[in-house]
Amino acid sequence: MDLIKENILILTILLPLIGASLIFITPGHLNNIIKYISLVVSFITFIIVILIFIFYDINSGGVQLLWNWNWLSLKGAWPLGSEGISLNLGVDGISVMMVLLTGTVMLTGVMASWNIQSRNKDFFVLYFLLLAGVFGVFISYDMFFFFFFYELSVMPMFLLIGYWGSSSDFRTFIRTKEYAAMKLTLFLVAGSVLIWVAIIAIFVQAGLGTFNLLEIQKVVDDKFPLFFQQVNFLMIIIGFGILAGMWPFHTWSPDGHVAAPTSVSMVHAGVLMKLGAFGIIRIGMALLPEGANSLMPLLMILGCVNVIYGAFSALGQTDLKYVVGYSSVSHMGYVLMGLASMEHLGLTGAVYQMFSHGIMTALFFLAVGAIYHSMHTRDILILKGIIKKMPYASIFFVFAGLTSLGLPGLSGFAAEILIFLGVFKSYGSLGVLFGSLAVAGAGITAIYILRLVSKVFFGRPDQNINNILDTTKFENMAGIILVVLILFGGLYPLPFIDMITSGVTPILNNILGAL
Amino acid sequence: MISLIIFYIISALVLIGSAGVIFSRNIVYAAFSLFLALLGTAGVFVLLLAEFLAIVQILIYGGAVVTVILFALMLTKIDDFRSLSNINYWPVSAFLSLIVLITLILGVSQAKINTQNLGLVKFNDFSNDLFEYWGIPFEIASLVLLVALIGAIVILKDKGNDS
Amino acid sequence: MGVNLAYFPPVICGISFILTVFFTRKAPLISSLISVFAILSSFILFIFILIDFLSPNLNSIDFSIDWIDVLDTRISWGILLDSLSVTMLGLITLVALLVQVYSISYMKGDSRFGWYFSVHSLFAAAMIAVVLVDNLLLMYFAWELVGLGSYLLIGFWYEKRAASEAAKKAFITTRIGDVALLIGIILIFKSTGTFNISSIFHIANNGGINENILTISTFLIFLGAMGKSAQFPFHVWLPDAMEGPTPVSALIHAATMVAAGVYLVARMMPLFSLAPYVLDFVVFIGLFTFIFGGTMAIVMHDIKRVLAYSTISHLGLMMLSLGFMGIASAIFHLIVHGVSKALLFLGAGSLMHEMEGETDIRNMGGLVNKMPITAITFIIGSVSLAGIIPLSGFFSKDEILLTVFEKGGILILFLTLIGAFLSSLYMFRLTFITFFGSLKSDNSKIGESPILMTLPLILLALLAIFMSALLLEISTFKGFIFFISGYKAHLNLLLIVFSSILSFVALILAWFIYIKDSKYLTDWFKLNMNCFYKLLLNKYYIDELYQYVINQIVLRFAQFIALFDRLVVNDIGVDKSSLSVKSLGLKLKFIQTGKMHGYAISMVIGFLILIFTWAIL
Amino acid sequence: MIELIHIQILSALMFCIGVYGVITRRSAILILMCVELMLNAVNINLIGFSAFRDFSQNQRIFGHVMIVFIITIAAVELALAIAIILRLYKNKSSVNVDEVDLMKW
Repeated sequence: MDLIKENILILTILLPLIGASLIFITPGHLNNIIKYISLVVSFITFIIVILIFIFYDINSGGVQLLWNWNWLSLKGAWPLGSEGISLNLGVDGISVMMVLLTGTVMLTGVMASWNIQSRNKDFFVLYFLLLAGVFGVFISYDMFFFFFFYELSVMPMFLLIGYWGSSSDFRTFIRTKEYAAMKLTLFLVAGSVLIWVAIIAIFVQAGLGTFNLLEIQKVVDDKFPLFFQQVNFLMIIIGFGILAGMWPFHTWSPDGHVAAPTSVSMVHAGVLMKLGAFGIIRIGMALLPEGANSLMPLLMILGCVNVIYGAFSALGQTDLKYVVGYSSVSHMGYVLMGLASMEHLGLTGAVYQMFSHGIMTALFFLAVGAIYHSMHTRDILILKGIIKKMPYASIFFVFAGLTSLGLPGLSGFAAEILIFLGVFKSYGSLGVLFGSLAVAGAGITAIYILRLVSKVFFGRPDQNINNILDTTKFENMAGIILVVLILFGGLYPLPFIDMITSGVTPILNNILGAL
Repeated sequence: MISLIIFYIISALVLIGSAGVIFSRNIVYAAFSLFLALLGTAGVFVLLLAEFLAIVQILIYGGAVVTVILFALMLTKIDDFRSLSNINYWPVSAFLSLIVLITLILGVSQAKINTQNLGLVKFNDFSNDLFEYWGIPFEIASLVLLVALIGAIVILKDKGNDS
Repeated sequence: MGVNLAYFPPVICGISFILTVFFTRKAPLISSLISVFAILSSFILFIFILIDFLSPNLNSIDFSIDWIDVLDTRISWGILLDSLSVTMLGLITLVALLVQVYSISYMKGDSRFGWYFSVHSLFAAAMIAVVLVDNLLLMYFAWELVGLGSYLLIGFWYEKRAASEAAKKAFITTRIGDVALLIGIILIFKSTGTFNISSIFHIANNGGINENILTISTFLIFLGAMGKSAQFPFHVWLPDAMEGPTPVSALIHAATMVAAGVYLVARMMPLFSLAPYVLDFVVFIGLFTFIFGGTMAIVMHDIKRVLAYSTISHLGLMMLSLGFMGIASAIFHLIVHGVSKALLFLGAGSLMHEMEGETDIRNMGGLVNKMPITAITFIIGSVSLAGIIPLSGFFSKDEILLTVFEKGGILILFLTLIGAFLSSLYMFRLTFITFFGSLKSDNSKIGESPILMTLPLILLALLAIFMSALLLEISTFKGFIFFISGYKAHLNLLLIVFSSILSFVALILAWFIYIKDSKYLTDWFKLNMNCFYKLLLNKYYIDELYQYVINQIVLRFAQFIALFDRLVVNDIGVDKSSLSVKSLGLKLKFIQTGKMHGYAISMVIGFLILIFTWAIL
Repeated sequence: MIELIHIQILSALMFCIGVYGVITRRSAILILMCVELMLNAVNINLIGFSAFRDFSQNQRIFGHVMIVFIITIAAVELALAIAIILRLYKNKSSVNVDEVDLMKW
């Protein structure tokens, strides 16, 4: 047990990689074996992730389960310093939640991609590579590997969308999957350029010769002047903001979601967009507290625009996946607002919203994918009465919809309410304005979700559509896992909230102390 | 003092050899001038107490490189070397290189490193370092050599009858 | 026993919901029994709680479960038990119990019989939680779940387009009010730092809340109450909500959920009393809705819609009373109205059950012989609501009139009396058209409804008759009113006489128009009131106005944003910039001449530039 | 005694001669030779820095190691370059770099 506990973090990265290599050496025509390997690997990872949640000791807080491996160790001649570069892994409360989210989405994503038709060997190899990268980002305490894993998680996306995705014809215009994949990749790479510049700048300015975040954190007050922090924080929020779907850099996200196959949409909207917000916390807020302090109002405004603009855009769409895609943009706006509130409540809510939105949006895409698979269309104006034909998929969708409009008892409410409280408490009367807009955004969300539900799911189904298959049993299992998490997270969020608070408090105290 | 004189002599050899490479009208002469310059460099190495590197220099440059270049000259039959010598706007180039030279010398004089204590790098230390800390890069370098070897063969191999 | 078990009713109902949703989906009858059992035990618990509560040495309740706990902000479930919440608990559990028993028979044979009772359990749990919880935010929590229950029950027959549209409309309309409510709650939290209701009152009474913030937040809270209680600008969802099964209308849209808004204002009265402007606004909205709803109820042809507008109108009356800080009279009327209106809705359901879903009163008539129990109980309910003297409706209405008279002056009293007159008029119209006159449809199969349906009707009718006596204790004037506010009721003889006369005038007028079919009166109405009649029949065109606003403004704006996002942000902002990079590349490629010397020279020049830049820096 | 500055100047001169050669010569083989000259200039510079005691042992060894690598890379580069030149000669019967401009736009 101790052995597992000591090495548990590296397992989260290694297991997907092992899975990828196992699948890689399996002959491509053994479809079922490949699928079961993926299922087993992701299930073990899921268990590992739950173990991490259990092993993390909330009472002592801080960074735990540290793991270290010296990757590049050089003598004094090495110009970057004596420490070289090492893979430092560790988790705090925020990472634990994100890792839990990733494990869940990974498992459900595998279950949802059970009916991938072509080249599923390559699909799963890339899928696991992507997830190894995501896990790596969440648990790295080393800027170099943070960036390395970040890139690792972005790159497979291009192939996954470009090959397995689907193009959409909207009569007046066409969005091809290649276009979506290319746009997504270029956007994210553009963001990572800014991030990389900021990381190098922090590294050089700190002058410690190490990329270790924990070491750099100790010298922040002495080494980083205000202007330096502001410039770099700006780059950080734009760079990571692109991934978090921040307005006006959000356009890659709906197109990407729409073009991507089901499980990739789940991972993409569910986990990958969280990397952006996570990066803002981990690098931006932790290392550049004064910069965060002076630039957060900007992020608050952009987040607010995200919320309202995303909600209205979603209201104006006619494609199910686009609605969900824009609702992601809108919900990531809440995350940004929570981050920008610089309040314990708001920041805790932001992280919890990342978790909740990840689960919820995975459920959304699971349902939409199943509907598209059976009905061969996602047009709201055409679909009707689906709940008769596909009860499970419809219930999943409605459930996710209710979560997204912030229905109490589901995790979305707990997260949003914390964000609202945080935003209201911050920035004096301006905070009241932003908070009211955010609450109003939740109202608009209700409008578009309910309009869609009433149009698409209720009513009498078309008589001439027969032989509609509902979700497969694996999709149902995936959906039920997600539903249970949403319910638990909404009815009794306390364990999650405690976990997040233990991670958020030191970061925020650092910022507030820097004032 | 003597070493300084020897240094000047060797420097003169090196510079003459170098000048031969760029000015000679006959390409074979140019190759031999290069050989002279390389040998001079080895001499500099010896003067600066780096015998091992001097030997390596002679072996690889003097032995291998110049030979390979001569082979290349033999394999490429050039009738009119005159047309191949220098480009027409050489004054521009000369000016540019002069500026580079001035820049470099200015930079060197700025450096203010003025030291006279020659010291020997012990061969033991050197090899320990080379194989301990630089072991992996060293191995990779050998791989690079191998790849270059294969690459050269592949490049030169005729692909069927299409050439 | 007793108050320490106060947290049991919502928990039992919640467990029943979970059980019926996840475990007994295959056995709908068991689901219904579980649900009825849960609400029955809640009602029994209520009796124990009441007995305990009335005993002099009341233990304080120490019950609290943390829901969220972030540093110094703790949000926990707790129980707030006072006369107000105990009263509401009684009303909710009783009506829910009767309605569920009724539904077993009414909903028999429906394909989603089990699901119906599951949602009823959910609704009961949420509604009980709303009145019991001691924390504003968690009250909002339960409040929204109540909305969800209403959404699911209105849209229960979702195959009907109208039902799913009505469900959507109800949820969205109340949601708009809820947005305001949430903002109001958070504003209070911002200035007090707590959600606990009693702490908030304590702080507010000590002047801990800025006056402006208090006004704004109570106003916003009132907006939320207006949404749930279907007050004037938000009233549009309630008539449409009649698309749901009739027992649902009886439970949710007559007695419980719509009363939540009234309860909220009553609960927050210590805050409202510090904000006089908002109280004026409450009076205005209440009075307006009272008359406004009454006018529409007069002309509707759909029996359930008449009852719905009547509900809107009476909720307005309660708000009016609350506007004058008459909590006791408002809650008194809430109880009486809840019972009577539930009775009426269940009676209407009984009619529809026998008439195969017919709701248009013009196709009914003369049913008093066919369905005696339904008819008599229905008449008792309408007479009670019309305010005829010995029935409970009279006393509650009179109590409110008294409050209005004492606090509001003669003008408002006059307007209120107009509303009361309208109320009597449409109640009698409904009764006369439905039960008297000639039998319109020649369906001779119409008979009395089964016992499970008539039993709740009889119980409710008995309550509608005797409840005032129970609650008012006329002899001593020390009853319900005293229970709520420690304030003795007293009757004003002049007012009693005047309002009774008005009711009787309405009775006579209705008799002439609808039974005697007096040519003179109807002609006069047709001649002079035609355009007004049309306006009323079209519900003042408010639905059309809202539809127009939604279609032409909100949806257009959304489409504009969607198009803006695609054309401007994406096509111009993203694609154009990438294309401009491409065209720049196409131009710049001619630098590549392929001549090696050019490259070499540029390299040297570049090297020099770098060196000099570095040297200068 | 030999000073660092002497070696540096020698290195600079040799480097510039190499630069001049690279940008004026037309024959690919001659250009290659000039590149070798430049590489040797760098080597001289490196050995100059590692020859003096005033630098730390590690730095001096680092210089030597660098020279080893530079020689290796030079050999690699030469081998490939000669191969390319011979291939060029086979295809075009010329080693004049002016005649090879296939890589233009």
